[in-house]
Amino acid sequence: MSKYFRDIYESLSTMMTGLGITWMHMVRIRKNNVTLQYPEEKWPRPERNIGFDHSNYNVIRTRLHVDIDDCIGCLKCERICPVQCIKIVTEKAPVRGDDIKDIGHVGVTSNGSRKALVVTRFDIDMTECCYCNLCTYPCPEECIYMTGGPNADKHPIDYEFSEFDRSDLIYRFAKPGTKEGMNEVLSKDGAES
Amino acid sequence: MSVDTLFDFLGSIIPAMEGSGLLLVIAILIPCLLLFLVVAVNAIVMVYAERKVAAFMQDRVGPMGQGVGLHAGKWGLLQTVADALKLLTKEDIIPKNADKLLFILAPFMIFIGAFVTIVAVPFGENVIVADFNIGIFYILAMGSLGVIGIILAGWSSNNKWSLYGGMRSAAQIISYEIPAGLSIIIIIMLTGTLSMQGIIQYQAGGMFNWIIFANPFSFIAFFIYFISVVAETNRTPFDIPEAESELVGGFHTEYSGMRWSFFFLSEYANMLVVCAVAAAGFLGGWHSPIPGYFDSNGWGIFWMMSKIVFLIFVMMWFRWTFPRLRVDQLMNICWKVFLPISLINIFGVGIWTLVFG
Amino acid sequence: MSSEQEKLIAELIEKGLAGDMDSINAIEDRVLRSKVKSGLAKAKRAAKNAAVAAAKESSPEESSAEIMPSDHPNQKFAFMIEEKFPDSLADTLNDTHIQIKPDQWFEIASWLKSEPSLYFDSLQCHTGIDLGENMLEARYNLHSMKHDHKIEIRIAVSRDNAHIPSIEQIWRIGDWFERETYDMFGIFFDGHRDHRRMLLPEDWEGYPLRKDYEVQETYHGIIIPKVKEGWE
Amino acid sequence: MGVVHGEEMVLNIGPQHPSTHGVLRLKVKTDGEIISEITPVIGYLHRCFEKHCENMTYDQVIPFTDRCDYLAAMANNFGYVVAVEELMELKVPEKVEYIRVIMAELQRIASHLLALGVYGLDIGAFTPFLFMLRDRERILDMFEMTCGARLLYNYMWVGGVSHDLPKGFVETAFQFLDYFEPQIEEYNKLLTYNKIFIERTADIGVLPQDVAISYGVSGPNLRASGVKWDLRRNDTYSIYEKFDFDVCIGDGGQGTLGDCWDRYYVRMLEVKESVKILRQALAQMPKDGDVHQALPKKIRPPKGSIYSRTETPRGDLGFYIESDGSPIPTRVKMRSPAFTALSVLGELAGGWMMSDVISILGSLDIVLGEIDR
Repeated sequence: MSKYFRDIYESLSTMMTGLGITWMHMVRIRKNNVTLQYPEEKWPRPERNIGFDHSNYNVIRTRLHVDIDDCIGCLKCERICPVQCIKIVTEKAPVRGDDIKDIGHVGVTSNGSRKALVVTRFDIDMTECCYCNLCTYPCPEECIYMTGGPNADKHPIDYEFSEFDRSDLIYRFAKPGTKEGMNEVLSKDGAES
Repeated sequence: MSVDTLFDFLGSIIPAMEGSGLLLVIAILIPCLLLFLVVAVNAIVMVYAERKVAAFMQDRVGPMGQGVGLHAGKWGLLQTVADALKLLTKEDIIPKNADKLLFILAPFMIFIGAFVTIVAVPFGENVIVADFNIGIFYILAMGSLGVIGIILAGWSSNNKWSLYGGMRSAAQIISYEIPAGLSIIIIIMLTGTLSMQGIIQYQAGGMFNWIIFANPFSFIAFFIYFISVVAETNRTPFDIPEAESELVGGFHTEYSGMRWSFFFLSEYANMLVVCAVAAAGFLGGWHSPIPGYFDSNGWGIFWMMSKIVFLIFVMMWFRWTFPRLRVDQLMNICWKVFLPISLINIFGVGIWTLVFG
Repeated sequence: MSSEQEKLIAELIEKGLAGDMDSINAIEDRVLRSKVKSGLAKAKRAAKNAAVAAAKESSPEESSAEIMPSDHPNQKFAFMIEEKFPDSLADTLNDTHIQIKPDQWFEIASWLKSEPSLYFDSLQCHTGIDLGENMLEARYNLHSMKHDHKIEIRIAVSRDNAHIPSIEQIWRIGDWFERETYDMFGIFFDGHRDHRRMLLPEDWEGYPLRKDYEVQETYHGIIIPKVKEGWE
Repeated sequence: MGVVHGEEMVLNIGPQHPSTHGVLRLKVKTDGEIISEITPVIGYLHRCFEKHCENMTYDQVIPFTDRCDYLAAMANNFGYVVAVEELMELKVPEKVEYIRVIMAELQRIASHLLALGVYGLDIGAFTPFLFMLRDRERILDMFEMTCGARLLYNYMWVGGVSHDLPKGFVETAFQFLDYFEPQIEEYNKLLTYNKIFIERTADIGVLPQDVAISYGVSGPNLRASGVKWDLRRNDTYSIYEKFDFDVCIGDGGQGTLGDCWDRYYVRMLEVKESVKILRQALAQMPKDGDVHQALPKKIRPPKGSIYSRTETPRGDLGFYIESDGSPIPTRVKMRSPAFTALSVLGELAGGWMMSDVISILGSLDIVLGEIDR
């Protein structure tokens, strides 16, 4: 019989404490509200700096971006990608290191190495990318990186890149028309020599 | 301001139809439309209030609309309008081998159960649609109509989960009507009349004449009534028929669009009725807590509505604090805890009125 | 490459093996130095493998009739199994595992669990492996909660009659582990009460984790895509 | 038409159900409300993890281990990386060991918070779920500070970690721990000792010790049945012997030993222990030291096989790695703790009611990504 009354007493007392807690939270809503009004307040919150000033590492996981002028076509990122979502096709440049005007090919990268290959196709399929950031480490020219964070000056943070059609998520970084341009250049050289 | 006064008043305006049957129908229809408005507005306000109360209790701010979009109004006020529009435009699907007629009929059965009882609820001194002399008895009887609709919904959706939900809710609502009924008997013992206005008049004169403070037994009776009424409207901690995590929505799993919104309209109407009865029965209806202060005719509605709103807030408060009971525990509480206590209450009130007069 | 350069590299590697690296670092010609270094690394690795092989040969000689097991649990318990169930071991004693023939496996397993001094009450992990050349293997990692020692038992079967007695009555988790190994490798576990595929649908052809597994073209009419279209 | 059983009803708590913690289908034979038999059907989330591992190098496998137990990705990385380093006999610098323990313990708190919150949701209490997720978000912020990602990190590499700790990390961590400890008291008051919660979980789904061991159950589920088995103590890996914390086991506080309430409460105690470990680890961590120092150029483990176990929030996560000396593993078998926890459900849930099955399933805290691999 005593268990019967103890049960009633216990349930009433625990109900009261529970109600008390939720009441306290309701009253103190202005202090500990956590929601972020999305379209106006965006992540990362400006006033809460959470360590993004980390200069030497690329510590952010958003959309991949490639500075195609610095890419020397070494295929390291393509090989290390666990889900094989990077596809690069390169052609041998007629003369190592000098520009090819009509297809806008830059011969020398920003930190001085002369390019031996012309990258005619550099596609990243962002639907398959698993954001593991493995591709940014082996790149000798550091031309592939995730936008925002440490390189926010070059490229602002961008994690809202939704599209209406899935094939639009295949980013083609090679300059348009390099493939046809290269064929002409090669055929012209072939004709000359 | 009941129906017959309206009938004479209309007769005086349009002498041609004086005393004709048609006029009587109109005289009844106008208050019913008015009541439907009250129910609809109440549902709209309560949907918004439920979202805001839930949000504030969970450290978030609920629907807000700032800046350019203003999609949900300044403080999310248009959220309910957005919900209503969504439900209106949503396609309401009738499952292929569901029992078509019963499937369509079920939500209206529940709504009738809830809507019909509002007729006898007194909102003010003479603001009542039909002042029956058996008011509270009528409300109890009509209140149990809703369970038929729920079983209908559960059965006709031809889905095992809804069947579970329907059966559970049938057991729950019927068994919780008994403690609710017994607690109301205490009111009748004290006031001696069944009519709602009569009960409220008995509690005139300040807070300490209310039935809740009449004697300790009726104080307990109020809490028993309130908790069993929470069970009757399927609210937490007794929301087993539509337990999201087990039955994926219970009896209204297969409903969608406007038909589904009818379920919620009737749930909120039900809440309004039971809170009104609790307020009228135990908390002194449209009397103000301080005698003779703000007690004139207009203020009656304010006091009645504020008591109802407070009780509805407590129901929402329960919802965001307590976990859910299991079906057999629920029955256990009803038959082994509420029933004995309410019987003792009746006995106690009897002795108390005998001894203290 | 001229012969005296080879001689130079060979004696530099000897010096490297002997340990003085500075003479190698002193060479200014980059190509030569890298050759010497790689040669050195290869030599070191060869030396290490030789040492391991030597250790391996040494144990078989002394595993003649009278075997003295070292204190490693794998060897100690293999010795005890050999004593209790003669001719059940399929391989010599070594530290990494106990190789067992499949036929007496159920008795050995129940003995391993019931024997108070061993009391292997927890089957930690069950792995199926395709050893190539038509051999499949099931590996059991057993562990005793009471004595806190663990062993690894391996049973190799050929692909055409891959049958191993099931131990799901002894360790109940064996039930799901064995079903998964059957699902992935096609090893049949005799005496298993609920011998179905674990992860793949019932009517999936082939055993995926085998090295020579070819994915079927369609499943119930659904074409299984090999390469994503629009990507080539 | 088949034979119609009068009372017997087969019900599918189907792959798409609010409380199956992922794509799990339970074929349930019920007689009215009472469950007579349960057969779990899994495989809906099978992504051929082990087949993928056989055509990728060792460091490419790490993003895949994240996705097995996606609620405790750090713990999976840790397990895999410890296994490969043991195979290669690779020694990792002191600072990396500390960073790994800190990350693993933070991940344990985050994973337990979600497990407890979702368990409250299965029982019907909505608010504690949101409180716990609010605190979990702060841990995810810390993960984002260090490695940029919030759920799937690819942070622990073979031989080190991908990024050193950012400048404000240790202060933020201490700030979080001071904020977090009183919150645990609030959860206990709100949910753990709530009478309805106790009514719904005590004496339900009791798992005796021998059945648990025979089914290979591990982690909080096993400790709730009273078996003192914690890999951080019994089979110490990394530097766990440097910290003093006690292995909390169930004591039948609100009912018999090994019931749902014990499994819930052991996780709550473990969160407190993890906070204790974190305080010590953050204090003792060496300030300097390069985390990339021991990263091997070419990961090429010697020929042989290894079975190594680590303690994840769900139990013993075992990696059986067989290598033939090439940079691509020949076999990686992942022994998942949730796989064994689910196998015991059939034995555990017989004879209970429908809502208890959901409660028992919630208390086992399974993640389908890890079960189906």
